[in-house]
Amino acid sequence: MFQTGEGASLGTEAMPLHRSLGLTDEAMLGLYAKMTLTRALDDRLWALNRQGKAPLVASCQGVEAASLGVGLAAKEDGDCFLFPYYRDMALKLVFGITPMELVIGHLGKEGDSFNGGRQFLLQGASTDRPMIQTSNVVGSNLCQSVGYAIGCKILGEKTVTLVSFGDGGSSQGECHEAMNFAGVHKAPVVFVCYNNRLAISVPQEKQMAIKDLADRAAGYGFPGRVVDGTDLLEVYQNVKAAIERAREESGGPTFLEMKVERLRPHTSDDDDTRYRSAEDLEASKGRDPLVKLRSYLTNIGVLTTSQEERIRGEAREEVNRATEEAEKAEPPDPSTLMRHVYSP
Amino acid sequence: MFQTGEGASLGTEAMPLHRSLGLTDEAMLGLYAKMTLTRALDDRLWALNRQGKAPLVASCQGVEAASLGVGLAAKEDGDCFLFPYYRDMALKLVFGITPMELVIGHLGKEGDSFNGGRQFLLQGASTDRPMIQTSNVVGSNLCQSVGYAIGCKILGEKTVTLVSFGDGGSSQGECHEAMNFAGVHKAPVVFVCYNNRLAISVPQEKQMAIKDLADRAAGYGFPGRVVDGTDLLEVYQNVKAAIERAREESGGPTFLEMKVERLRPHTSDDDDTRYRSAEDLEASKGRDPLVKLRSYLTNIGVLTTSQEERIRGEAREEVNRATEEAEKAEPPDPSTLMRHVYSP
Amino acid sequence: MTVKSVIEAVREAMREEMVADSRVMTLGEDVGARGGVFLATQGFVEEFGERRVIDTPLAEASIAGIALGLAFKGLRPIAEIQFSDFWWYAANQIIGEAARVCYGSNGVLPAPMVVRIPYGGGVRGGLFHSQNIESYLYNTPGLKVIAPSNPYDAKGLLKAAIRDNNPVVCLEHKKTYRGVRGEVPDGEYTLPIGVADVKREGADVTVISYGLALHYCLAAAEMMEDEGVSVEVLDLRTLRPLDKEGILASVRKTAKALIVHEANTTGGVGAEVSAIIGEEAFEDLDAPIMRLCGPDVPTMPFASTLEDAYMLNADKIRDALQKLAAY
Amino acid sequence: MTVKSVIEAVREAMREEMVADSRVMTLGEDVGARGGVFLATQGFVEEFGERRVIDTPLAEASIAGIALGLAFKGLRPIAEIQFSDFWWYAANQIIGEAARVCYGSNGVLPAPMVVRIPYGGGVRGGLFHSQNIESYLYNTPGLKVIAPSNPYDAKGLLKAAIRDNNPVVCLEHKKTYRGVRGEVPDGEYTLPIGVADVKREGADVTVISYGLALHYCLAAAEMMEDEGVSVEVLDLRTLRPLDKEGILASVRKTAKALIVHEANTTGGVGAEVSAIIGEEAFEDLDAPIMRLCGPDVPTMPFASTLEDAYMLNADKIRDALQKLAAY
Ligand SMILES: Cc1ncc(C[n+]2csc(CCOP(=O)(O)OP(=O)(O)O)c2C)c(N)n1
Ligand SMILES: Cc1ncc(C[n+]2csc(CCOP(=O)(O)OP(=O)(O)O)c2C)c(N)n1
Ligand SMILES: [Mg+2]
Ligand SMILES: [Mg+2]
Repeated sequence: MFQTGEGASLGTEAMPLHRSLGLTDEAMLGLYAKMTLTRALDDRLWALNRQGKAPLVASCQGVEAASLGVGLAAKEDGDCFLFPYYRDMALKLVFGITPMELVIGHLGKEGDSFNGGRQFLLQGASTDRPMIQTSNVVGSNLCQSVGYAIGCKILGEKTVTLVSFGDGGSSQGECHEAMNFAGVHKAPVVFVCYNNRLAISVPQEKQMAIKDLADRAAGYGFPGRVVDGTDLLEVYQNVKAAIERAREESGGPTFLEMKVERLRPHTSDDDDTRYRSAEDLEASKGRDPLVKLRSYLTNIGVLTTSQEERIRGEAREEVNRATEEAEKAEPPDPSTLMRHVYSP
Repeated sequence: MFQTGEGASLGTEAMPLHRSLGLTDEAMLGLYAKMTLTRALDDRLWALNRQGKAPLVASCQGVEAASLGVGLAAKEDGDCFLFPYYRDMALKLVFGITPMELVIGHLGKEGDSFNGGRQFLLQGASTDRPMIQTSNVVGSNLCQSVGYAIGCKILGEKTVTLVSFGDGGSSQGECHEAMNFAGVHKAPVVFVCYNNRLAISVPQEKQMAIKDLADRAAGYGFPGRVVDGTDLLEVYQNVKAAIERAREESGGPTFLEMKVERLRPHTSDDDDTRYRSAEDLEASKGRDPLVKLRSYLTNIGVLTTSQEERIRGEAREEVNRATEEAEKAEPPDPSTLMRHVYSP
Repeated sequence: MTVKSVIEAVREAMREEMVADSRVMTLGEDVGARGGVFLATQGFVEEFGERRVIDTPLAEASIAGIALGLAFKGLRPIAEIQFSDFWWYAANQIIGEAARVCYGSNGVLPAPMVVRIPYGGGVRGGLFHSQNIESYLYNTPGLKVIAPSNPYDAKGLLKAAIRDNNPVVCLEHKKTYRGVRGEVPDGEYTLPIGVADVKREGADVTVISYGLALHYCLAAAEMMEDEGVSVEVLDLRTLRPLDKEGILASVRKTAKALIVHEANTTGGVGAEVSAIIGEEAFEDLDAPIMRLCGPDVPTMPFASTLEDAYMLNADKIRDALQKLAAY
Repeated sequence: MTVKSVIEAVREAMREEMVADSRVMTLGEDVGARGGVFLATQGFVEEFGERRVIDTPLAEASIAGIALGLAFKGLRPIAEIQFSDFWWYAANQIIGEAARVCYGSNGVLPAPMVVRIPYGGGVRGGLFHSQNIESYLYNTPGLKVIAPSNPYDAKGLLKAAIRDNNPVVCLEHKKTYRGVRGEVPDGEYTLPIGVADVKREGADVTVISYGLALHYCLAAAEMMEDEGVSVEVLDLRTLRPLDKEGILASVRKTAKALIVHEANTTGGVGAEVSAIIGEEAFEDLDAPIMRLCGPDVPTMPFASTLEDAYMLNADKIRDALQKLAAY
C-alpha cells in the first residue's frame, strides 16, 4: 500500500496548497463537483450493467483524482493531445464529454460520438476532441502516442501528447519500445501510468520485481516520478511540470507513476472476491480520492456541508437526465454495418 | 568508444590475473588457440562468401573474447544451457562444434547438424549439444531462454541458462518482457548483451538515449554490469559470477552488457562504408580482442613467438581440412523437402 | 455420461492431463487465483501449486515465448491467451517460431505446447472482444488448430492436443462456453486431431462448419428437413490439418456444398474448403460451391443491432440452403 | 520511357511523393545513412533530412505503432519492415489496430500509412529471409495489400498507396528488386489499387498469379504457345481488394483456371481466388480449378536443392498448364 510521504500536499496550512498552485477556491469546488459527478456516473453505469442494459462497465473508482488531475493540467495548458485508457472517465469529463455521451457509449446506441456504437465506451475518435483511444488492446496506445508526439515535433507544433495506461500495460513489449523510442527522439510526451497494483487479479509482485515502475524511466534516459495518484493537487503539479518539460527544447518525456487504488472489481464481469482479500480492499478504500479531496476542502473551510449536498444533488440530477436521454436513443441502423471499412 | 577502466584485468602483474582466476598457463594457451582458430575460420568463411560458395556470413570479429569467455565459463560450470546468437562462433567452438560443422552450416550441405541445411549456420538444434538457436528473428530467443530457465527450476534441476543478443536486440519488446518475467520468477538465467554500438547501420545514439544498457536491469529487480567484452578474463570472471548467482536460491538473473566491437561489416551483404567512418572502424580495431589477448600472454611470457606461429599454423591447417571436407559434402536430397513439418 | 458445458469440458481435459502427467502445466493472465476470466482453470492453483499454474504479467508475446521455452525443456505448457483479440502480440512466437521449430531443426526439436484462445462474437464484446482469428492460423504449416463445437469434442481434442508433440492452437468459441452443453463420457478418451465429424447425416446438401456456427447449421438443417430437404452437417473440428477426405466424401455424396463460418469471408477457412472441393470434386458437383460467412468488416460491432447484422443464425443459413437446394 | 529495376521504381515512387508532399516521410531500420538494406531509400536522408527519414531502433512493433501515430497526426508515413520474416512483431499494430481504426471510429479517423515489406524466396535466405506472408494479410478487412510484379506496376501502385487514406501493405518480392527490369514512363502516373492486369492475352487457359511467380507464368505461357495452347496471364497486382470482376472475366473467357503463387498452398490467395471462381463462375468452367502453389512447409529451406524443390519455375507451371489444357 502506497503511503503518502512527508511532502504530502494535503493539510490545513495557512496558505492552502491549491492557491499556491494558482487554483482558486471556486476552481476547487468545480473540481470537487467534477469528481462527485464522475463517482455518481460510475455508480449509475454499474447499476445499468446490473439491470442488463450496459454489457460491460470498467469502473474508475480509485483513479478519479489522477485522471482528473491529468485532465485539468492538460486542459489548462490548452495545447495537449490525449491517448487515454478505459478508466479515464474523469479526464474525459474535463474535456467536455457529456454524461449523456458516456451513458450512450455504454449502451451502444446511435449517436455515440466516438465509434457509433461499434466499440466499448469512447474508444475511437471524434472530430472535435483532442483524443484518440483506438482499442481495448492494453499497451497499444503507447507507440501510437509517441508517434503522434513525434509528428507534432516534425510539423513544428508545440502540442504535448499524454498517454495513460495501467501497471498491467507496463509489462507489454510495446511499452518498452514506446518509451525507448520517445527517449531517443526526446518526444514531447508524458507517460502516465496508473498503478493500482492489479492487472485484473494479478498482483504487482507477480507483474514485476520492483516497487516503483517510475524506476524504469532511467533506462530510457528521462525522468520518472512516483506520484500519489489519490491526491489531486500532487497529480496536477506533477503533470503540469511534465507538460512543461515535454515542450522544452532540451526536454522530452517524463514517466509519472500514479499510485492509485481500485475500489471495485476489475469490470462488471469480474468477481474480485476470488482473489482479493477484504483487508486489501478496505485498505484501498482508506485512500478513496473523493474522500481525500472532500476532507481537504472541508478542513480548510472551502467546502461546507450544504455546498457538498448541493453538489451531490446536482450530480445525481445530471446523471438522471443523461440516463433518461441515453435510454431513449435508438440502436444504430443495421444497414450501416458495412460502412467505413475503408476511408475514401 | 568504451574505455577499459582502472580495474582492467590486463597487465603484467607478478601474479597474472588468469592464475588468480584458477586458469593455468596451458589453459590460456588453449584459449588463445581457440580464438586464433575462430579468427581463421571467420576469415575463411568470408572468403567462401566472396567465392560465391557461402550465401551469407556474419562475422564474429570483435566479439570473440566475449563469446569465448561466455563459452568457457558455461563449459567449465558443466551444467549450463545456451541460447546463443549468430556471432557466437567462439562459444560454439568451445562447446565442441567442429570447424567442419561450421563450414557445412554456411554452405547448406547434407550433414549439417543443427538444421539439415534448412537454415543459416547452426540455427536449429542438435541432439547432443546444450544449445538452441531457433531463428534469425532478433529478440525471439530471449523469452524462450527464460522459459527454459523457469522450466529447469520447475523440474528442480540446477541448470543455468545463458542467452546472448546484441544491442539491437535490446530494443525489442520481447527483451523487456523476457527480463521482466525473469525478474519476477528469479529465473536462473544470464542475459548476455554484446553491445557493439551498431544494429547494422543504426548507431547506439539512435537506438537508445542511455550510455549503458546495463542500467536497464534495475528496472527488473536484478543486477546489471558493464563488462569490457574485449577482455577475455574480465568476461570470464563476470559470467562465472552471474552463473553462480543464477543458481543461488535467492539469486536469479544478471544482465551483463559486454562492450564489444564490430571489426567487419554487419554481414557479407553489407557495405559499411555507406554509414561508418574510417576513424570509427580504426578505433574499433584498436580494441581487437585477439590482439589484446596476444599482448597479455606475450607480455607475461606465457606465449612465445614460436608458439604463436605454431598455433596460427595449426589453425590454418584445421580450417583447410574443414573446408575441404565440407566442400565435398553433397547438398541435401530434394526429396526430403516435406519431412519434419510435424513431429510424430 | 454426464451433461457438461464446454467450459467444464475444457477444464476437465486440462485437469485430467495435469493429474496424469506432471510435465503438463498452464500459464496466462489471471489463470491463478482468479481461475481464468472464463474460469477454465478454476481451482488449479490450489490443486497444482504456483509452479504449474503461473499467473503471468500482461504480455502476450512472453506468454507464448515462455511457453515455447518450457516446451524446449520438456514441459508441456498450456498457454492461455485471454481473448483472441490480443493474440497478435504472440504471433511471432506462435507462427514465426513455434510452428517452424521442428522443421527448422530438421526434426530434432519438437515444440509440444498448446495455446488456448477464447474467440468469437455474439457476446456484445465489440471490435476487441469478438475476433475470429482462424484465417491467420489455419494457413500455417507446422501448427495444428482445433476448434471444437461441443463439450465432447472439446475435451477429447484438447486432451489430444496436450499430448501432441506439436504446437496446437485450441480455439474455444466464447459463446459456446456456457451456451452449449452436451454429454461427456465419464471415462478417459481422446479424439484424433484432423478428423471431421458428420454431426447429422443427409443426402441433398452438405453444410460444412465448425464452432458456434455449427449449432446454427444444425438448427437450419432441422428446418430444411421440414421442407423435405435432407442436409448433411459436417463439423470440421480441426482447422489444420483439414480433413480433406472427410470433406470430399460428404460433398461427393450430396453434390452440393455450403460452407458456413462466423469469420470474415475473404481468406477464411471456407476459402480453402471451397478450393479443395473445386479442385478435387469438381466433377461431382451439381451446383456452385457456396459460402455463407462473416461479412468483410473488421469484426462484429458492439451495438446489438450491428452485432446481429453480422452474426449468423439459423434463418440466414436456411435461406442459403434453400437457394442451394433449389439450384 | 526508361528501363528500370523494381528497386529503382520503388525508390523513385517514394522520392517523388516525398518531394511533392512534405507530409510524406519514411521510417525503419537502416533507412537512413545505409539507405535501407536493399537501398530503397538511398540518398533520402541526405535529401530530406533526419526528421523525415528516421532510422529506428530494432523493434518492429514500434515501427508500425509509431507510423500509425504519425498518421493520426496527419503525416503520411511509409514504414519499412526490413524483411517479411520479421513482420510478426508488427502484426498487432497493422492488423489489430491500423486496419480497424477507420471502422472502429465510425469513419472519423483514417490511418493513411504504407508498410513496405520485402518478401519471398529464391534468394538463399532460408527459413527466416524468404517468407511469403500474403495469406496473413489479404484476409484483413480495412487493409489494402499490393504486390506488384514489375517496375511499372511497382511505381504506380506504390504512389497510389502513399496517397491512399488507408493502411496499405506493399509486398515487394526481393528477387524482383534487381532481377526484374522494365520500362517506366518518365512522367507522373499512378495505378489504381484493386485492379488486376492481363499481362498476356489468351483463349484456352487462364493462369492467375502475382509477384515473382508471374514471370515464370509468362515464360510457361510462351512454352505453351509453342504447343498450340493459348494462355492468358492475369496479374492480380492487388491482393486486397481482389479484382473479382477481372478474375471472373478472364475465367469466363477461357473456362479453365490455374492459380500460381509461391506462398504455401493452404489458405493462400489462391484459395480465395478459387472460391470466388467456384462460387461465381461455376457454370462457365470446363475443368477443375487448379492451384500450383508453394508446398505446405514452413518456408523454403536454405540449401540450394531444397530451395529449388520448393520454388516455382516455368517448367513446373508448364506441366500444370498441360494437364489443365488436356482436361
Ligand atoms: C493485450 C491485452 N491483453 C489482455 C487484455 C485483457 N485485460 C483487460 S484489462 C486487463 C488488466 C489491465 O491491468 P492494468 O493495465 O493494470 O489496468 P487496470 O485495469 O488495473 O486499471 C487485462 C488483462 C487486454 N485488454 N489487452
Ligand atoms: C526482428 C528482426 N528485425 C530485423 C532483423 C534484421 N537484422 C538482422 S541483424 C540486425 C541488427 C542486429 O543488431 P544487434 O542486435 O546489435 O547485433 P549485432 O549484429 O550488432 O551483433 C538486423 C536489423 C532481424 N534479423 N530480426
Ligand atoms: Mg492495474
Ligand atoms: Mg550491435
